[in-house]
Amino acid sequence: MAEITMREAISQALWEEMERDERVFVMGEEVGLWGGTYAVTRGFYDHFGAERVRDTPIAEGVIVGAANGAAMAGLRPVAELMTINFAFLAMDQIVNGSAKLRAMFGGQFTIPIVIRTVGGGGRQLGATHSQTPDAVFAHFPGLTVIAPGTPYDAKGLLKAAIRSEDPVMFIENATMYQTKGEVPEGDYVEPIGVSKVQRKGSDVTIVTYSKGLQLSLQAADQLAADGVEVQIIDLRCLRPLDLGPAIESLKRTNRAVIVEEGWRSYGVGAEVASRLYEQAFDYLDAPVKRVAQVEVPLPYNRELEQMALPQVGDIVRAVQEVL
Amino acid sequence: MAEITMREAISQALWEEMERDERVFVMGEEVGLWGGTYAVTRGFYDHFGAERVRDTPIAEGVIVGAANGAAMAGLRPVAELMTINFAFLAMDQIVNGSAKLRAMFGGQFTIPIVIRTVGGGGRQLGATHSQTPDAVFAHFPGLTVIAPGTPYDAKGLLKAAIRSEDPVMFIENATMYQTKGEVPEGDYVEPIGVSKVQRKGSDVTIVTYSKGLQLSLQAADQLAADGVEVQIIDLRCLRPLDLGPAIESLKRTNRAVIVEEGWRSYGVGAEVASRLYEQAFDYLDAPVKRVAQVEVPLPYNRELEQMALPQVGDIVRAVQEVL
Amino acid sequence: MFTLAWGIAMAEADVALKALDEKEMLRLYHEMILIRRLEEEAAHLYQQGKIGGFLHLYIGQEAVASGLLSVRRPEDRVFTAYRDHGVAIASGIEAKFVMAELMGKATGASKGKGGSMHLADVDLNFWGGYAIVGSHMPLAAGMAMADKYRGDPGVTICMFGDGATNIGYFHESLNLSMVWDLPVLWVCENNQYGMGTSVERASAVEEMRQKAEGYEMPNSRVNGMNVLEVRRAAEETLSYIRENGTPYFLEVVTYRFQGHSMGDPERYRESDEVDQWREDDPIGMFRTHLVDTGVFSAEELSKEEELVDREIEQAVEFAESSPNPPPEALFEDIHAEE
Amino acid sequence: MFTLAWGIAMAEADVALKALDEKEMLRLYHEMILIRRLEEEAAHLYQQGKIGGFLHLYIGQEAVASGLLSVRRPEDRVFTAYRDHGVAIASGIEAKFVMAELMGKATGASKGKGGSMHLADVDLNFWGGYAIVGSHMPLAAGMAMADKYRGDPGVTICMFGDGATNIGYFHESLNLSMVWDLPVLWVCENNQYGMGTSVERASAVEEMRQKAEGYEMPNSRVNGMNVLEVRRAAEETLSYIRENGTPYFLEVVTYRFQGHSMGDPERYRESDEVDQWREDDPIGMFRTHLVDTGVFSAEELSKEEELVDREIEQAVEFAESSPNPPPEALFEDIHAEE
Ligand SMILES: Cc1ncc(C[n+]2csc(CCOP(=O)(O)OP(=O)(O)O)c2C)c(N)n1
Ligand SMILES: Cc1ncc(C[n+]2csc(CCOP(=O)(O)OP(=O)(O)O)c2C)c(N)n1
Ligand SMILES: [Mg+2]
Ligand SMILES: [Mg+2]
Repeated sequence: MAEITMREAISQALWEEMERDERVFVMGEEVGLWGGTYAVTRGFYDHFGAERVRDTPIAEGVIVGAANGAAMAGLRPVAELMTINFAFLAMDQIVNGSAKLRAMFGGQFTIPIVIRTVGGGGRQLGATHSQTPDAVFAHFPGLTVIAPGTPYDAKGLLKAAIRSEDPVMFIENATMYQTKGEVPEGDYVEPIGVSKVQRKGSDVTIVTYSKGLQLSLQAADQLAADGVEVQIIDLRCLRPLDLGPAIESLKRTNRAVIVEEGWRSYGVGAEVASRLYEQAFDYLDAPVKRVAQVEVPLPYNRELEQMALPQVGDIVRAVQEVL
Repeated sequence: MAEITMREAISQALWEEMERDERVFVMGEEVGLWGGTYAVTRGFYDHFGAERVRDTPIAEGVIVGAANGAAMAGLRPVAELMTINFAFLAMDQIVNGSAKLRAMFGGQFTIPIVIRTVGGGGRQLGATHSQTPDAVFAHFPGLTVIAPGTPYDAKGLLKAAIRSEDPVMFIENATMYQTKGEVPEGDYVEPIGVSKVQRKGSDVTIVTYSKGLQLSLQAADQLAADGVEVQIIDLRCLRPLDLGPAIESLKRTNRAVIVEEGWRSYGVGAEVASRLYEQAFDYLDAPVKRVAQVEVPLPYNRELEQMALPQVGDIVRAVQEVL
Repeated sequence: MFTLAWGIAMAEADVALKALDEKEMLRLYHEMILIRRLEEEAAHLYQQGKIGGFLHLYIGQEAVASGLLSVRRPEDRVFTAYRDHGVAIASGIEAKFVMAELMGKATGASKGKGGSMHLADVDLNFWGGYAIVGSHMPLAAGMAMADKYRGDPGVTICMFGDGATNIGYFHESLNLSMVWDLPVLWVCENNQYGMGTSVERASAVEEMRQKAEGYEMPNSRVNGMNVLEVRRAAEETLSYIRENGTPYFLEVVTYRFQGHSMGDPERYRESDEVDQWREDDPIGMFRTHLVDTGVFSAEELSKEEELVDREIEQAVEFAESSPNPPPEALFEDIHAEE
Repeated sequence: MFTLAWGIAMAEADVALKALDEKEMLRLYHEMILIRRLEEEAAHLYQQGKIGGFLHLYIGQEAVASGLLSVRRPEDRVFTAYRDHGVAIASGIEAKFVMAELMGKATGASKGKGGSMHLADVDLNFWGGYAIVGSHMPLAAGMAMADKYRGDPGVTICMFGDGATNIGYFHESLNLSMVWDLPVLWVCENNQYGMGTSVERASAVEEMRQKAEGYEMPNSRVNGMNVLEVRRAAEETLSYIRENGTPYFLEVVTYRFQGHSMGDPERYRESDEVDQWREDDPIGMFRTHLVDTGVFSAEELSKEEELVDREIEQAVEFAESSPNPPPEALFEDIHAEE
């Protein structure tokens, strides 16, 4: 298998799906002529044309809204929100629209939309451009929320998202586009709502996803040097949330750390921890630790920003503390 | 003390603050001529005039946005969003604006805005008009989120919110406006970020807020008839979140149930449960139970809707199960 | 305050009238009466507690939906807001399915999940009523885009209120429809108020069609109390769109005779104003016109009204005797893939 | 593509020019050069990794901020978007505080918390640069409302791009400013592109001022490459607002010579186009004009440029030698009440 970047993996998935199915098209700010601000759709405009690679005005509400409408009419839009920070401008269309309209009209239609967007801090973009508010979207029934942590999963899950009849929010992380991993060349689909063991170990269970996975893998290497073996469970999908493999692992390790990039309170870790206690209370020898972002609007200054973001060292420490 | 309704308590707080401080004004859809769609501002327009009781166009983005601007300029706007379902249309102004701008500009100004809004299901308004997504707003650092459960707290906390130099989201529940309680006539202020024991008992700790409090109080009566005494902790404020009294109580009861009206996953209960485990792991004899909304977009049909909403009976059962 | 200036409208509309056959005239009359009676009955059932939630009556505005949709083709899609009973009926949903939905029954248009504000029948290309003001406008743009993308014919007809023209969605949707040349007929039902806020208290301009100027979108304004005028305007604007493949903005001036929804104290308007508008009752005017011009006799129309009465009775019967959705319905129809 | 039609502009502006004293001329020239050099230096420091995040250069647009803000009064508030260095300087922030902010230092305009996109100095009534497109427009409306509420004088000047005119905020804010009669000068800097999307690919109309027609808001369009013309337009429109207490929409036609931000591949435009616009370099044209009309000699202006060079050097020195914010700053300035 070839090692490719996250960017290439996502790009391949999109490209192959557009080749496979004429109903699939992308729309969003700068997806066309520019080639995507993260270069994910570079080359698409020339190949697929302006009808299928649609540059939009800066108007997030109508980007998601029109994509919802197109999806209701039977197309398969991949609507790109340049960053998740701008998703708040389309919040109504996402949570009141994509997530609810099928149910509200008694199932008369489907909404096979994919909302691709990008979160993540650490690039000194200031408070309004650096968020990882994934938990907020995962709160809404009706929505599927995917946030892959490896190129392999990104490709397989994006394909699954595009083929799903249901609305999917697909959240990437801006600092991971260069992350490399093995990815098969042709077509494959990963199942939605199934978490995955990304590293085996029997001392502590780390439950994480997206950027947290990459940080956790690094922490695991450091810990292994000290003889501590962690098992890493990658959620991959925040709704539906599959904690089966995590609980399996907990039964052996009896200790868990949750790692996420977003803010701690009301974050992903809160839900995961609650479910671990609910479903594996008797197996837990110590309280679950949450490694997450310090609860401040992220500052521009590099040192301060890094202080606020979860670091590999924080994970190592958390694992040592639960041991 | 007089027994008055939640509606009257909120109305009194607003009225008294407007009398006290000329900088305080209200703006929003139908707050003026109509008198507020929940009649909270009835009589205000005639008394305070159109400048201080400002009817707005239907445009939630600019309602919160203009209020943010007015607050930055030194006024004390109480911006009303007719329901929290429409807050998603102002989400960017709330989470990227109110919550962050002070920090982002290094503290050059304050944003003493109060965003008053109303959530809650159970009135057969369908999926987009019945939400209780309080947790979603509580996720954002920089924002204070208050959701009172009694008329007394509503009045005292709304006054505190209006006098606070910081942005506050003040969430009411549409089914509680007729709820009665004792409220002093004149001026008093309740502290923000301090939870409160609303009923004493030594068998099980219920942690709840807003509508959940009213349901829990009813459940407590039923349980008391069976000899089970619950201690009820009312959070009152979701950010900052004070679990001191809950943990105090847990140390005696060793059992906890969390009650909220919103959806379970990534809800308020997840954060509360996680913190209880983190801070009182050794005192917990059983996993914390969460009573919450079934995870579906709320249907119009009355029976189905009630099935999805947490009921007094669910709380009673949950308490019995943790015993 | 907006004042009426439609003195000559009905006479002018005679030209269009002549071209209509009697059957269509009767159908239009029947439909408007049906909408009216259905809502009167619904108000009644609401008071009895048999209908819950909000109930926004269309009474006074019937000529808009009926006139507008009388000339739509099956491939033309329809969207509207929560004040949707009339639009649902004029889109072809049978009264009984509307009534059953209002009562939250499994047989309702939206299986009892939507209620009054969320009627739809996708098979009839009626894509529903939407309760978040303005939120359906992007959907309409997207549907029109989908039709164009596939080379399908059909215009998307998107109705919304005067109040909705002040929200961001309006702006973003109108702009996109021009930039992408989308076949959308934007129809603003200007009934003078958004809840209790009159147009001049909420909008920079009093004529909603003026807003289309900001997008260089062709636009016009028509008397919404006259079903024939609305019909003619719909004919003209729809064929404009079919020819050009680009959007058009139609403002229809109308008035709601009842409160915004049930229980509105109506402190924001004088009863005189309501009375004045009631003189232009779209159904009364149409009836007078049909009788005066000898198209139908008063007796013939009264007979038609009796047919409607029976239809309503049957609709109520159907709804009352229909089952509630079963408990398992709570989890159905949320995801297409379980 | 938009083509220049300002042939006579500079000559026309002579009238205004005559009224200006030499000192103000030199100040304007100095300021524009300062903005230009500051940004050239910033681009340099960015490449060295001393500035992080995004860096949106204003090069080519200097005449807009300088012309516009040269006539504002201290009580006039200023808002702009993330392309804010020029506006910050023209609002009176010293170059060193801008530079320190770009480097994330504690001495920066926003204490190192905001960075390039979020400069502000509230004491100077410059309320900042905002990175969420259009999000500052409601803030501007609210500030103007506050001034009016208290009976304070002052106009709120709100600058935004052509791309921002397509977002809902634009619509909601302009409408509100008309309905509430707010003293706002809405200034659209039409630099032909929103990132890589040209005006005609994103907007229904090519002249941004046309959008004001939808609100019956008085509006005009001016050549943004000519600082004197911008200044005159600002004078006129600000006094219109001061007299009437109502908003005005000013479109300023300009061009950014650099990419959208650092690292823009600029695949969306031809270098010919850029070159053509560069011929109208606002600083070059102003220089030529000053020399040609004999107001200043080339030597005098060169001396001024040297002053600017030193100012920039000192600014960089100040920024480089300033401390980072201390670790505890992470928790400061979030809440006013701790
Ligand atoms: C986004 C949003 N804001 C507020 C409301 C509350 N609301 C419901 S109807 C309405 C008035 C709408 O007026 P208009 O568009 O003129 O329609 P009409 O009721 O006159 O048919 C308002 C404010 C809502 N449903 N959605
Ligand atoms: C709401 C939102 N959507 C998208 C972006 C990404 N973005 C940043 S600048 C920009 C272009 C803005 O263009 P314009 O308003 O013309 O300003 P200019 O850059 O030309 O000065 C875009 C799309 C953003 N910052 N905010
Ligand atoms: Mg209306
Ligand atoms: Mg631009």
